[in-house]
This record gives sequence, C-alpha cells and structure tokens, in this order.
Amino acid sequence: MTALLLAIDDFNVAQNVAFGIIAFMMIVAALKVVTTNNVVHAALWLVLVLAGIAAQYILAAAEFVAISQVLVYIGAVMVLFLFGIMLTRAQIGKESGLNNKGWALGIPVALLLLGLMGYVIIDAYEDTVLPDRGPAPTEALSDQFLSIYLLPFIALSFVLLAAAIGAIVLARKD
Amino acid sequence: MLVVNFLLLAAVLFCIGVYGVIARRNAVLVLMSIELILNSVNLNLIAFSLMHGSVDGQVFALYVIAVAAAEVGVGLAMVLMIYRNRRSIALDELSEMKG
Amino acid sequence: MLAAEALELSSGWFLENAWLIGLIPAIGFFIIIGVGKHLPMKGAEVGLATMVSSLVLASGAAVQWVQRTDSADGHTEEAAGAISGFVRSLSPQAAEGGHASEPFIEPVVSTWVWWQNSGLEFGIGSSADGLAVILLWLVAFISLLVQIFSLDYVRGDRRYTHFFAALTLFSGGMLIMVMAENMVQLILGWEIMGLCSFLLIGHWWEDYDNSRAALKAFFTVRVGDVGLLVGTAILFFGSNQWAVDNLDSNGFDIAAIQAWALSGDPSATNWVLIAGAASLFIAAIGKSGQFPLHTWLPDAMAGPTPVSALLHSSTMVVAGVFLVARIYPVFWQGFNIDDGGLSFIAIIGGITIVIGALLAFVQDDVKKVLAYSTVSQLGYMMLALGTGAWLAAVFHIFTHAFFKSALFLSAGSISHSGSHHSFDMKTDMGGLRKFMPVTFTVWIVSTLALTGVFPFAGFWSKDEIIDNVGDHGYTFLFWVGLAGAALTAMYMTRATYLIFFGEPRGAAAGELHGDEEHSEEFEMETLTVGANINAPAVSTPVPAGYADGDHDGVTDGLTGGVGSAGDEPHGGSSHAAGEDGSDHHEGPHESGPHESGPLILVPIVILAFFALFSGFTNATPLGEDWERVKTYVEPRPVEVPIDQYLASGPGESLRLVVPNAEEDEGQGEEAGEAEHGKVGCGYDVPEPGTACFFPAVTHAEPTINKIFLSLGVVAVAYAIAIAFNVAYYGRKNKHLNGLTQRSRPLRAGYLFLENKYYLDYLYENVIVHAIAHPIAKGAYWFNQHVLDATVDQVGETTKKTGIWVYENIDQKVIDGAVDGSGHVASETGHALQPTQSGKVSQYGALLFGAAAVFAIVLVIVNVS
Amino acid sequence: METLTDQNWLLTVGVFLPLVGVLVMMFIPRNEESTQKLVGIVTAGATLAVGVFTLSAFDYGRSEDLQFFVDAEWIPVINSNYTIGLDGISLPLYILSMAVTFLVMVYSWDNMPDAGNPKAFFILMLILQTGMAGTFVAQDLILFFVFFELVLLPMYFMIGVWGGENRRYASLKFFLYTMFGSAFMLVAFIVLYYNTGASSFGFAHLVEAGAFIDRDVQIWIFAGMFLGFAIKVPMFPFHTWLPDAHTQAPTQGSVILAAILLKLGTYGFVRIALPMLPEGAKAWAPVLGILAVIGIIYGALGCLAQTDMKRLIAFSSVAHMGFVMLGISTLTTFGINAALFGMFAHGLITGMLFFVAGSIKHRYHTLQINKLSGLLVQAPHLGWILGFAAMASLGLPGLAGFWGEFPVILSAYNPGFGLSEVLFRTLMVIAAIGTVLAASYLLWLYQRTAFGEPSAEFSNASSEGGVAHSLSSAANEHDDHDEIYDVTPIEWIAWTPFLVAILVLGVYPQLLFKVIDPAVTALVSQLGETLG
Repeated sequence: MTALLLAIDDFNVAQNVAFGIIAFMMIVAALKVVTTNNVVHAALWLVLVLAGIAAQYILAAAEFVAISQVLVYIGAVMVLFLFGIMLTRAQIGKESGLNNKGWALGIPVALLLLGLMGYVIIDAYEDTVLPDRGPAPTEALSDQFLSIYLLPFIALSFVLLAAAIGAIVLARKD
Repeated sequence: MLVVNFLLLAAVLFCIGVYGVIARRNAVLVLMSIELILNSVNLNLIAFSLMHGSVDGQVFALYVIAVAAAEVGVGLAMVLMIYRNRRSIALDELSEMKG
Repeated sequence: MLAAEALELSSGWFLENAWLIGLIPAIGFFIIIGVGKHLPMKGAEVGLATMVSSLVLASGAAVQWVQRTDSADGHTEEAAGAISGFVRSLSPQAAEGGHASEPFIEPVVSTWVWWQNSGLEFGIGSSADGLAVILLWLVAFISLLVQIFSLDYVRGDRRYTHFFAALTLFSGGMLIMVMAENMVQLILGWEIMGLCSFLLIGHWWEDYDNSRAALKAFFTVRVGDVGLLVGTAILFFGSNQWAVDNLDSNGFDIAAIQAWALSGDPSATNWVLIAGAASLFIAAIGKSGQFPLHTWLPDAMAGPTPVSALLHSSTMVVAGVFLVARIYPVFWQGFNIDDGGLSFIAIIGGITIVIGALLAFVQDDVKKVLAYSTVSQLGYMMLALGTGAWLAAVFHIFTHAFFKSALFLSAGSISHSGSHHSFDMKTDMGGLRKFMPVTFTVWIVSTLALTGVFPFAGFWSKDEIIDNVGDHGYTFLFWVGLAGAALTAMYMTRATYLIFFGEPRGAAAGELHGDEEHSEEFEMETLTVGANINAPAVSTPVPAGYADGDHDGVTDGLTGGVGSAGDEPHGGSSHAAGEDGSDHHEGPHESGPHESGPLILVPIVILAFFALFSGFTNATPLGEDWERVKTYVEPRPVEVPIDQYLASGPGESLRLVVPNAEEDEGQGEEAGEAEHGKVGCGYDVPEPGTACFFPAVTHAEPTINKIFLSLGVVAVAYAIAIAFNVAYYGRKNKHLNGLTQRSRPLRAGYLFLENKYYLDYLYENVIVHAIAHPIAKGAYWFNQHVLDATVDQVGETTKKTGIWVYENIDQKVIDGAVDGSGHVASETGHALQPTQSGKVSQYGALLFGAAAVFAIVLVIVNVS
Repeated sequence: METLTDQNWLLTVGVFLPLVGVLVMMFIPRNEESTQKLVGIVTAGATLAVGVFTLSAFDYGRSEDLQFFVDAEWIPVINSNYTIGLDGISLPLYILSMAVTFLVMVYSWDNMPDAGNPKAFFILMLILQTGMAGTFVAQDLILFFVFFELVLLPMYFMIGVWGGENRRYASLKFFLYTMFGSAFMLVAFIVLYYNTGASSFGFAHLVEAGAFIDRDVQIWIFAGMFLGFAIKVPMFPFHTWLPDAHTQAPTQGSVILAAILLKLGTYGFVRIALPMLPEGAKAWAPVLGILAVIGIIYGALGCLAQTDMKRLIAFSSVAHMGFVMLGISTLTTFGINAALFGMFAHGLITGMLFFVAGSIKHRYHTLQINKLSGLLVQAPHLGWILGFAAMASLGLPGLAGFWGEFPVILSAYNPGFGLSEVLFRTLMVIAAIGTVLAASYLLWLYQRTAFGEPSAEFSNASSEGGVAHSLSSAANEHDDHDEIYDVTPIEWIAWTPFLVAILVLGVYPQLLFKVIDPAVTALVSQLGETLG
C-alpha cells in the first residue's frame, strides 16, 4: 500500500489520498471476506468491498456505473446472498470447516498471480497518467447503449430473463 | 493520478478472489469470491475507459454487472437445490466430477 | 574402305507382316475364351484356324526370306567378283574364309511404339531374320499338329475349351517371343508361356498333385526369370547409350545389343557382358531345364500328353536355348566362347546331357523317360551354343522338335488306346506292337532319329554338334557328347522294349484292376468319382454344373453325355456317362489295346516323316549345297556400315553391303594363316562406322572318320542295350514264375547266337548293372533327395520364415510398439486420475495455477 | 512450367460435384434406400462424366504443364490460395479416383455391408470422393492438406461403422496412425512455408524457392513429410495399420483404400517432397530405397504367413507399394514413371482383388484360406477373375502390373544424381527376387482357394449352387446365403471396367506412359537443375 501512497504525484492530492484510503479499506475487507469464519460476516465484509468499488468508480469519473453498482450489488446481490445464507441454514456466528483441507494451496497460486500481474502492470503502465476529465455524461452512455450496443443490450436483457426463469425453475420446491 | 493504482488494486482484489475460490469450502463463499473477481475486472474496465476517454469501458462494466447479477441468481438457486438434495453445500462433498 | 555399293534386296509382305503370326493366336485365345463354348466344336476350330493361318503366314515368310537371301547372294556373285559365290560352291575350305564375304542380310523389322519412358520410345513388332523365320514356321507347324491330335485325345474333357484356349495362347506366346524385336517383347512372350504352362500342367487342378506340379513349374521358371529381369536391366543400361548414339535405337533393341556386344565399345566392358550373360543364362537354365533347375520338367508331365509334346518339343523348353542363340554375341563375348576356353554354358550343357540320360534309365513312366531325354537333348543344344556351334544348336532345335513331339504324341496314342490311360511301361504295357502297328512304326522312326542313326534327322544335327564340339577343341565334352548319344540309344531301347515287346501286361493285356496308380488320369478318375458322391446325380449331366459351374457345364452337358469311355476319364461326369459307351470307337473295357483313330495317327505320321527327312535340310557331310539352314538361317558376320543400316526402314526396299574384294582377299590370307580364320566379327573390333551383328563362328568340316565314330558308338550302344533289355527282363520274367516260355522265344529272336548270351550276361551283370543301378539310381536319388528336396525345402523355409517374421517381428515388435504407445497413454491417464478429484477447488487451483504459469512463460518469451 | 487456364471450371466442378449429391441425399428420407443409392450412383456417375470430359479436354501435347489452372484468393491471412491444376502426373490418379468411386458405388447397389444405412454410407463415399479428387488437383499446400485430411474421416467411419468384428480397434488405429503422420507433415509444411519466405503456399512458388533452403533444413523438413506420406503409403515400419484396416474394412472401404488412399502418400512424395526439397530427397533416397525393398521382401513373407485372404492381399499391397517407392527413390525419370504407372496399376489390381475377396466373403462368410477350396468348381467366373487379378498382381507381362514392376527394377540399376550404384543394384536384385516371392504367395493362394475340390462344408451347398447359379444370374437372390452363386450382373458391371483396364494397359502401356512421361521428365530435369 505504501508503495501506492508514495507513487502519488503532486497534483490532485485529495484524489490520491481518497483512493489510497478506500483501496486500503477494500483490501482489508476483501481479505476478511475470504478468511472469516462467519458466513454472514463474510457477506457484510463483501458489502464493504463493493461499496469501495463504487467509490473508486466515482473517483474514476464513472458515476452511472457507480450508482448501478450500488443498486445492483449492495441492493440486490447482497440481499440474494443473505437469503441464500439463511435458506441454507448457516448458523449465525462462528462456523468451522468453511475452508477446504487444501486451502493453503490457494496462497501460492494467488501470490503467483499477484506477482505476475503486478510485474506486468507496472512494466506496461509505469507512469501513465490518467487524464483529469470531468465525469462522462450519462447520455453518452445511453447513446452507446441504444446505438451500437443495442443488440448486446437486448441480448443481455434476455440473459437476465433467462437467469430469472432459470433461478425460479431451479429453486422451486418440487 | 496514475492508472497503475487502479490496476494494482484490481489485481490485488482479483488474487484475493482467486484465493477465496480455491480455499473456501462453502458454496456461498465461493460465489462471493467470484463476485470479488468480477468486480476487480470491472475496476480495470473503468480505469481503462477513463484512460482512453471512451465510455465503452463503462458500457462493458455495466454488462458485467448485469451478467454478474444473473450469475449470482442462478448460482444461488443451484446452491439451494444442492442443499435441498443433500443437506449440505460443502463443495468437496460434491464429487460427481471425479474421473 | 568399305566401298560397298548398296543393292536392292527383295523384301515382301509376309516378312513385313510377320507380327501377324504371333498376333493371330493371341486374338484367337480371347475368341475361344469369349465365345468358344458356344461354337459347335467348343472353340477347337478357332484354335485350329489360328494355327493354320499362322502356319501359312510363317511359310510365306520363310519362302520370302529364302528369296531375300538368294537375291542378296545372287547380287553378291555379280557384284563382288564372285569370290564368295564360286568359292562357296567349290570347296568347303575356301568357304570358311569366304564366309565372311557373304553379304549381311538385314532382318525385316516392323515395329510400333509400345511404351515410352524418359523420352525413349520402345517398340513392339516383329523382326524377321533366319532364326526367327525357321522357328516361327516350326512352332506354328508343331502346334497345328498337336492341336489336331488333341481334338481326339482330350475330347470330352471337362475343360475342353480352356484346353484349346491355353494351347493357342501358348503357341502365341512362343511365336511372340521368337519374333521379338526387343528384350521386353521377348520377356512378354516368355512369361505368357510360363502362364500357359501353369494353366496346362495344372489342367486337371482338382488333383492336388497336378496343381502342385503346375505351381512348381511356374515357380522354378520364375526363379530363373530373376536372371532375365536383372540381365535385361544390365544389358539395357550397358548398351542404351551406345545404341542411342550409333543406331538411334535403344538398349532393349536386340539388334542393338548384338552390335553393341561386338562393338568393342568402352561401355561394353567385360564385367557388364559377363554379368549380363550370366544373369540371362540363369533364365535360360530355368526355362530350358538345364542341370540344377531341371526338376520341374518331369513333374510337368502331370499335364495332358499333347501339352507335354508341345512343351517339350518346340516351345517352352527351347525358349532358353533360343534366348542364348538370339543374343549370342553377348554370350560370345561375355563367356569368351571364341578362345576355346571351357565356357560355363558348355559345362552346364555337358552335365545336363549325362544327368538327363542317366535319369531316363530308372523311369517307369514313359513320359518321364521322354522328359529326361528332352533334358539331355537340351543339354546338347546348350553344349553346342557354349562351344560356338551356333548353327548346330539351332539345327538341333529344328530336328529335335519333330522327333520329340512324335515320341510324345505316340506315347499319348499308346496310353489313349493301348494301355487305358496308363503311362507305366512296366505294369501296363508290353507287346503293343501287334496292336498298334502305326504307332509302333512312328515310335521306332523317331527313336532312331532321336538316337542319331544314319539317315534320320537326329543324326545330322546331333552329329554336327558333336563334330563341332570336338573341332573347337573341347575334347572332353566331345566324348561326353558321344557318351550321351550312347546312353540315349540305351534308354530308348529299354523304353521301346518295355512298351512294344515282351508280353502285354496290365491294361495292355486288357485287365483293369488297381494298376492305374501310376497314371495321373486315373487319380482324376477315382478323385472325381469320389467327388461325385458329393454331387447327388452322377450319371446325368447335372454334375457338369457341379463340375465346373457354367464354364464347362455346357461342355460336359454335351460331350459328357456323348463322351467316350476311351476318353481320359477326367471330367468325372463324362467318364461316368461314358460307361454306357455311346462312342465312335469302342472303349478299352470291351476290347484291350487297339490302334488309335485317324485324328491321332495323322499328326504323328506326319511328324515321323519329318523326323525321317528333316535332317537333310542341313546335311553338312553331303557338301555345301546341302547346307540350307546354314545358308539361310545363320546370320552373316559382316561389318555393316551403320549409316546404310539405318537408311533402311521396315517397309521400304532394303539395302545391304558387300565388302569389296581386297578386304576379302585380306581375310582370305589371314584365314590361311590363322586356323579357322579367327578374324573379323567377334574376334577384332569392327571398323569405325561399322557394326557386327554376329560373331564369325567357325564350322567343322565333316570328317568321315568322326561320322563313323559316332555312328559306331550308337550302334554299339544299341547292340548292348537290346541284348541287355531282352536278357534282363527275360531273367526277371523267369524269376516271376511261368513267364519263361513266353519270354524265351523273344529272347531267341534277338539273340541269334548262343554264345552271345553269356556276353549279354556279362553286360547285364557288370556294365549295365553298374550304369543302371548304382550310378543312375544314385543320380536319381540325388535328384529327388537333394535337388528336388532343396527346391521344396526352399519353399518350406521361405514359408516358415514368413510365418516366423509375421508372428514374432510384425505382430510382436512393430505392431507391439504401436499398441504399446496406446498402453502408455492409458497408463499415464491412470497415473493422472487422482488429480481428477472432482473437487471444484482443486480444479480452480489447477486452472489458475496453470494460467499463471502459461502467462509467465508468455511474459518471459515476450521480454526475452 | 507455364499454366493453361482455359476451361478451368472443369476441375472445381469435378471436385465438388459429389458434395451437391451429399446435399441432395440429406433430404431423402432414411427408409427410401434405393433412392439414396440411385442418387449416390448418379452423382458419382456425373462426376465421372465430368472426369471423362476432362480427359477429352486435356491437352496431351503439353501434359507437363498445369492445365485447367485456377488461382483464386482463399485465405489471404496466410497467403494460401485456392490453386488447382492438372498435369500428366495427377491426371491418371484423378480419373482413377472418380472411376473407382463410381464403380464401388455400383457394386454397393446390392452388396451393402451388413450394418446397412446406405444413406450415411453413400454420403461418406461422396465426401471421400471429393477429398481424393481434391488432393490430386490441389496446387497449394494448405489446400492439399485440407483435402488430404478430409479423406481421413469418412474412411474412419466406414471402417468403424461398417467394418468387421474388430472394427473399432482397426479404425482407431488407422485414424491415429494417419493423424500422427499428418501432424508431422503439417509441421513440415509450415516450416517449409516460413523457410521459403512465408510469401505463398503455392506449389509453384515452393518448388522455386524450396531449392534454396540449405541442405540440413531440407533434410529435416523432408523427415516430417516422410513420416506423413510414408505412413499413408505405407512403407515398411509404418505399415501395421494397413492389414488391420484392410481386414476390418467393408469391401468398398478396402477397395477405395487400396485403389486411391494409398496413392495419396506416393503422390505426395512425387508431387511435393521431391520437387520442393531436392537436397532432402537426395539425402533420403537411400533410406527410401532400403525401406522400400525391405517392404517388398517383408510384405511377401507376411503374405506367405497369412491364413486370411484379405489380410494376405493387404500385405501384398505393402510389397507392391514397396516397388513404387523403390522407383521413386531412384530419382530417375525411368523409376518415377514406372512408379506412377505402378500406382495406377496397383490401384486397379488390388482393388480388383479386394472386390473378389469381398464377394467370396459374401458367399462363404469366411476368408480363411484353408476353408476355401475349389472356388473354380463352385463359382468358375469368380475363380477365373481371381486368377486373372492374381496373375496381374504378380507382374505378368501383358497385364498392367508388369509395367509398374519391371521398369522399377530396371531403373534401380543406375539411380540418378550420383546415388550409390552398389546399393541400388543390390536393391534391384533383392527386388527382383521379390517378384519370385510375389509369384509364390499369389499362386499359393490361388492353388489353395481356387483349385482342388470344394471343402465339405460348402460342397453340399454347391450341389444346387451349380444349378441355382444359372438362375441367380437372372434373378439375383443373394439373401439366400446358403448357396454359392457365381458372379452376379451387378458385380459384372462393377468389375468389367477394372478387368478391361488391367488388360488394355498391360497390352498397350503407352496409353498411360504417354501422359506421364513428359510431366515426369520435366519434374526430374527440374530436380537436376539443383542437384546437378
């Protein structure tokens, strides 16, 4: 993290500081998500991560995405998760055996990936500065959706429909 | 500010997600880890869209969000069914895929 | 220096279209196969027609060739100061020298492009020269007679049509080979004959022995053919360049090969010539039944008798001799026959003479006696070729064809009507001369011819061979030749005695009990009868359907019903039907031995006639004018200017070359100094720009004492043999009880002096016992148990090796390796199975880990 | 070598017409079998007609040039074009493939394998036809490879679905073996492509540029191609798939396999490996020659050991392809000419032998040689045809086989471009001995199957068979397997062209040599430019 903080350049200090704080919070939360022994807590930590992501979106001048992130994830997905947790009778509170026997295997793999990606990213975007633009207008986004991305848009809606139906079919009692 | 920040953050989240997928036993937790991964990808998309000054990245991010939602829905439904069938959602007990 | 004026030389339609002679039978074959069954005579008439037309064409060609030669010589006498002309007619000595001055008579060649390769075009067609013409006529003639003979002999046979088809194609193959203009065509005819011999020897293939014999014949000859292929290759690549450059021809062209071999060209190295000659001679050994490979000949007797007659007289077996005679220059140079050294061919020939003759002593089957006699006669031909007596060899082919086919056919006639299809002289013959006078006469005439008694054909040819062998300095082989003559006389006497004299035995006496084990037909009979048990109806033509499907079902349906009991009872149905002898001559069951019908007698009488007189076509002792064969057949060893040789095409009128006078004188002198005039073609390199096509072979002047020597030998041999046979079999009869009275008058008839009896006793116990039993039996044992056994063993071993290789190497090693790789794959699969735990997490770990690793590799690759 | 482009639609039509038939066949309901057969045969017939027209349109005066030449853009990304053309080398095989497919289909009219389902069967054969014809006309490596592999799949299914008891093993072996080879071949192609400047996959360009690759690289590329082609041929150590495939395949499969598929390998050698990699070819020629001769002797020995007729014929084609490869390995016009003739002749003869074997199996339900006997008694025509084919196969002059055998042996006497004469002359002698072995095993087979008396278990069937056969030719009732009937009209129709071709080519080989020779001469002279 400190590396990040040190990498901050002179202008837009506020932005950088905000990013740093949020990022730190997110990472901690994410770690809790994958390490905690309480399923409900994990869900709540995940909320925090998702919120942080939304905040980063705002920092990256993408309000619409940020908003939909909040709505969809925190509003919908998390509710789903919690429902799922309850419906599967996970007891509230500590629970043992949430991890595999081979959980340690994950660490080297993760670190491997991290090192790899870190190297690549730094190698590629050593000091590419993000342009300091104003927030992208939402109508531009909508134009995109309704012009060239129209077909995927419709397809996506069908995907959602299918997912809804599929979920119902799967989750029905009989 | 630097694009590297966003990208590294995304990378970190991604790796945590991967660790979660590998380490976790509970299906719901695995799904959560997958959410982590998806969000890190989204973060990348947003960062690049900012960097290139085009909204396409945001468009794709929105798609990913939508798909993620659908995925979570279906995934949880499956988890429910599994639980209904075998009173447990411990993934390592599901080994029909054993070769 | 060859200031040779070109002279018109008569050609002719027959010579230019000689290719028809070979083509017609080939076409006839397909006609017979195609529609033969539906013709009134079951296709026989087609075969006869083709043979007649071939004979007519061949005769025409012969006549025109004679005219051609005469025109040439006539021109010569006018043109070239008549040296050759007069001298030839004056004294034989001068003729030797003058021979070189006789004009070269170019063969009439007419070819078409047959195939091309690497830009060279190879032809097929006919090349008519003396050798070709005489053999064309001979083959056509003998084939015609044999087919006439077969009309009666194999009537009612199950595969009558096929028989004639194969017979026709057989002659066709020989004719194609004889007229061959290039080596490939020669191979074509050669192999066609091999195929037909396979078909004909195995004609009654229901019997395992017959098909085995056919297989053996084809296979043995095929072994020789390796030599033919290799030799052709060697000669082709040896001579091709020279031929293309000088004769604008190619290395397959026989004329080109001849000229190249004598050209002294650097490409014609000794090695190439020896290798080529040796390989080709292997082929000749296989085909002509020379010493190591002769074992298939007696087995070939499994075929019907006409086949044996054709096979052993004029076609198949002389093919090897013809091959050697055809490209004689190669052998001449390769084995350097000229310098009187002991040549390979001569040795093989000599050995074959003795081996064959000795084997003939211990045969009971008359056809086998004749087969071995053929072997030894072929030995004579090879001996002659090996010692440079080219003319004598060819002449012996000519005469031998007549009397040998006569002998075979009369043997067939005997078994046909005399001994009820048995060929066993000991058990089924004897005393037949009373019943079959004509056959008897024919047999005697041809026997005398074969043994070389004075006026008969064999005398002139065999005596000339022996003369030349001695004259060319091969003293030892000269005596071998004489010994062979003596042996021939002896075994032929034995055969004659057993068949025609003494008392009728077995079938000859009209009895018909289990004596036919020795006759291949009866094996057929028992076999087919046995097989008829399978077939529901025996005596109705239905078994025809069984017998050979619809091929000869028709044949049997017709002739089977009308078939005669006299027919050879292969074709079980025909024999079964024959029991109720509805027939043109009554079967032997009713009356014992009797004379054969006209269709059988006419051919053998004609052949006997030729056996009597054909010798006079080249009666050397009677002077030059009798040497027709020499004049017309033997190529002239003249150096021909190549440009004039090339100037002549097939159709147009041909030109020839006369060496001018001074060269003749020159040669004449040299001839005076060098004995036998060892100059000219074959001895020294031809002038630049000229080519030789034939070496200057020398001819022995007939000396009266040699003639008497050989005649004496034969006479003595006869005396010994007759005496021995009578006494020997007489004695045997005496031991067999009660036969003495019948055999004593016979003996008395031949021993007109009492005291000679003890002499015979001496001969019998000492000499002939010594020859007939230990040596000949030993030779025969060697033949059966060593040579023959080797052939079989080789076959067996090859088969065994095949099985071993297949089972051990192919299936285990190589195939095993393949399967092994499969096993390895599945094993590794099992080894990896634990990773397939079905645990999502592990899958995930593997997935991401692998992705990471690959990515790292990618990065490293890109960075470096 | 210039190219003639007039009437260049011919080849495209000839190659892809069968696929039209496939489309039509798709819409035929499954139970209308005769319609399906009819459509298949008509399509193959039409294709053959196009082929015959191609024959007539071919300019024999210039058979060394590529005719009916098409060069259209196909996959620009890798510079691979749709380049097709026909010259003297490919013309005979092109026509042969069409004729054989047609006749095989005619044969299938009433000789369907037991698995039935003619629809799929005929569709597969039509696809096969496209692949084979395409391989012979392709003038672009990628195109060649596509067709070359396209052949593989239908044959795999043919063996795997319609084959004998052991078909799965055989088909898989065939498939894996050939795929294995093809993989190396593809690698070799690509390496060749990059080594020649990656500018085009066209044969012409590769032949131009291939000569300049340095020797070692050429040797390695040739090694790759060698694996691919040698397995297809098949040459000695790679031959083990052949007996199984042949034994298990249905008659139609065996015939096509023997007649055409094996030729793809040798054709590849002549068309691709030799001209594109002269140095490599020269370096490999001794190996090719030795393996070929081993194959000759080895195949013959294998034949002598067989008890199953089809397996024997399969091994015999190992031996015969050995002759072809020997001819190719001499790198002389003489040898390659003979090899091409040998390919054609072997296609006809061995195809014929497999036809006969199939019909015998159809009648006797066994191919065990020791059980078969007296074929000439029970089915004379069949027996004589078998004899005819056997005689042709052992290289009897006057029949087609001779011209693929004798000149090869001849050509080995002096190989081209300074190859070791001692080695090749030894090979020549061994090969000549191989002809004797060929005679021995074929005649042995013939003696045991055709001669003699019918064995007991069939002879009673034949007693009415002789009579019933005469009817059966009129009304062919083959379903009644209890009787041994003779050749049926359909079989006559399917076989006569083979027999006639074998005879005619044997009597007058110039028909074929006239077409091949100029092309081969051009090819070898082009080799000579680089090898000197």
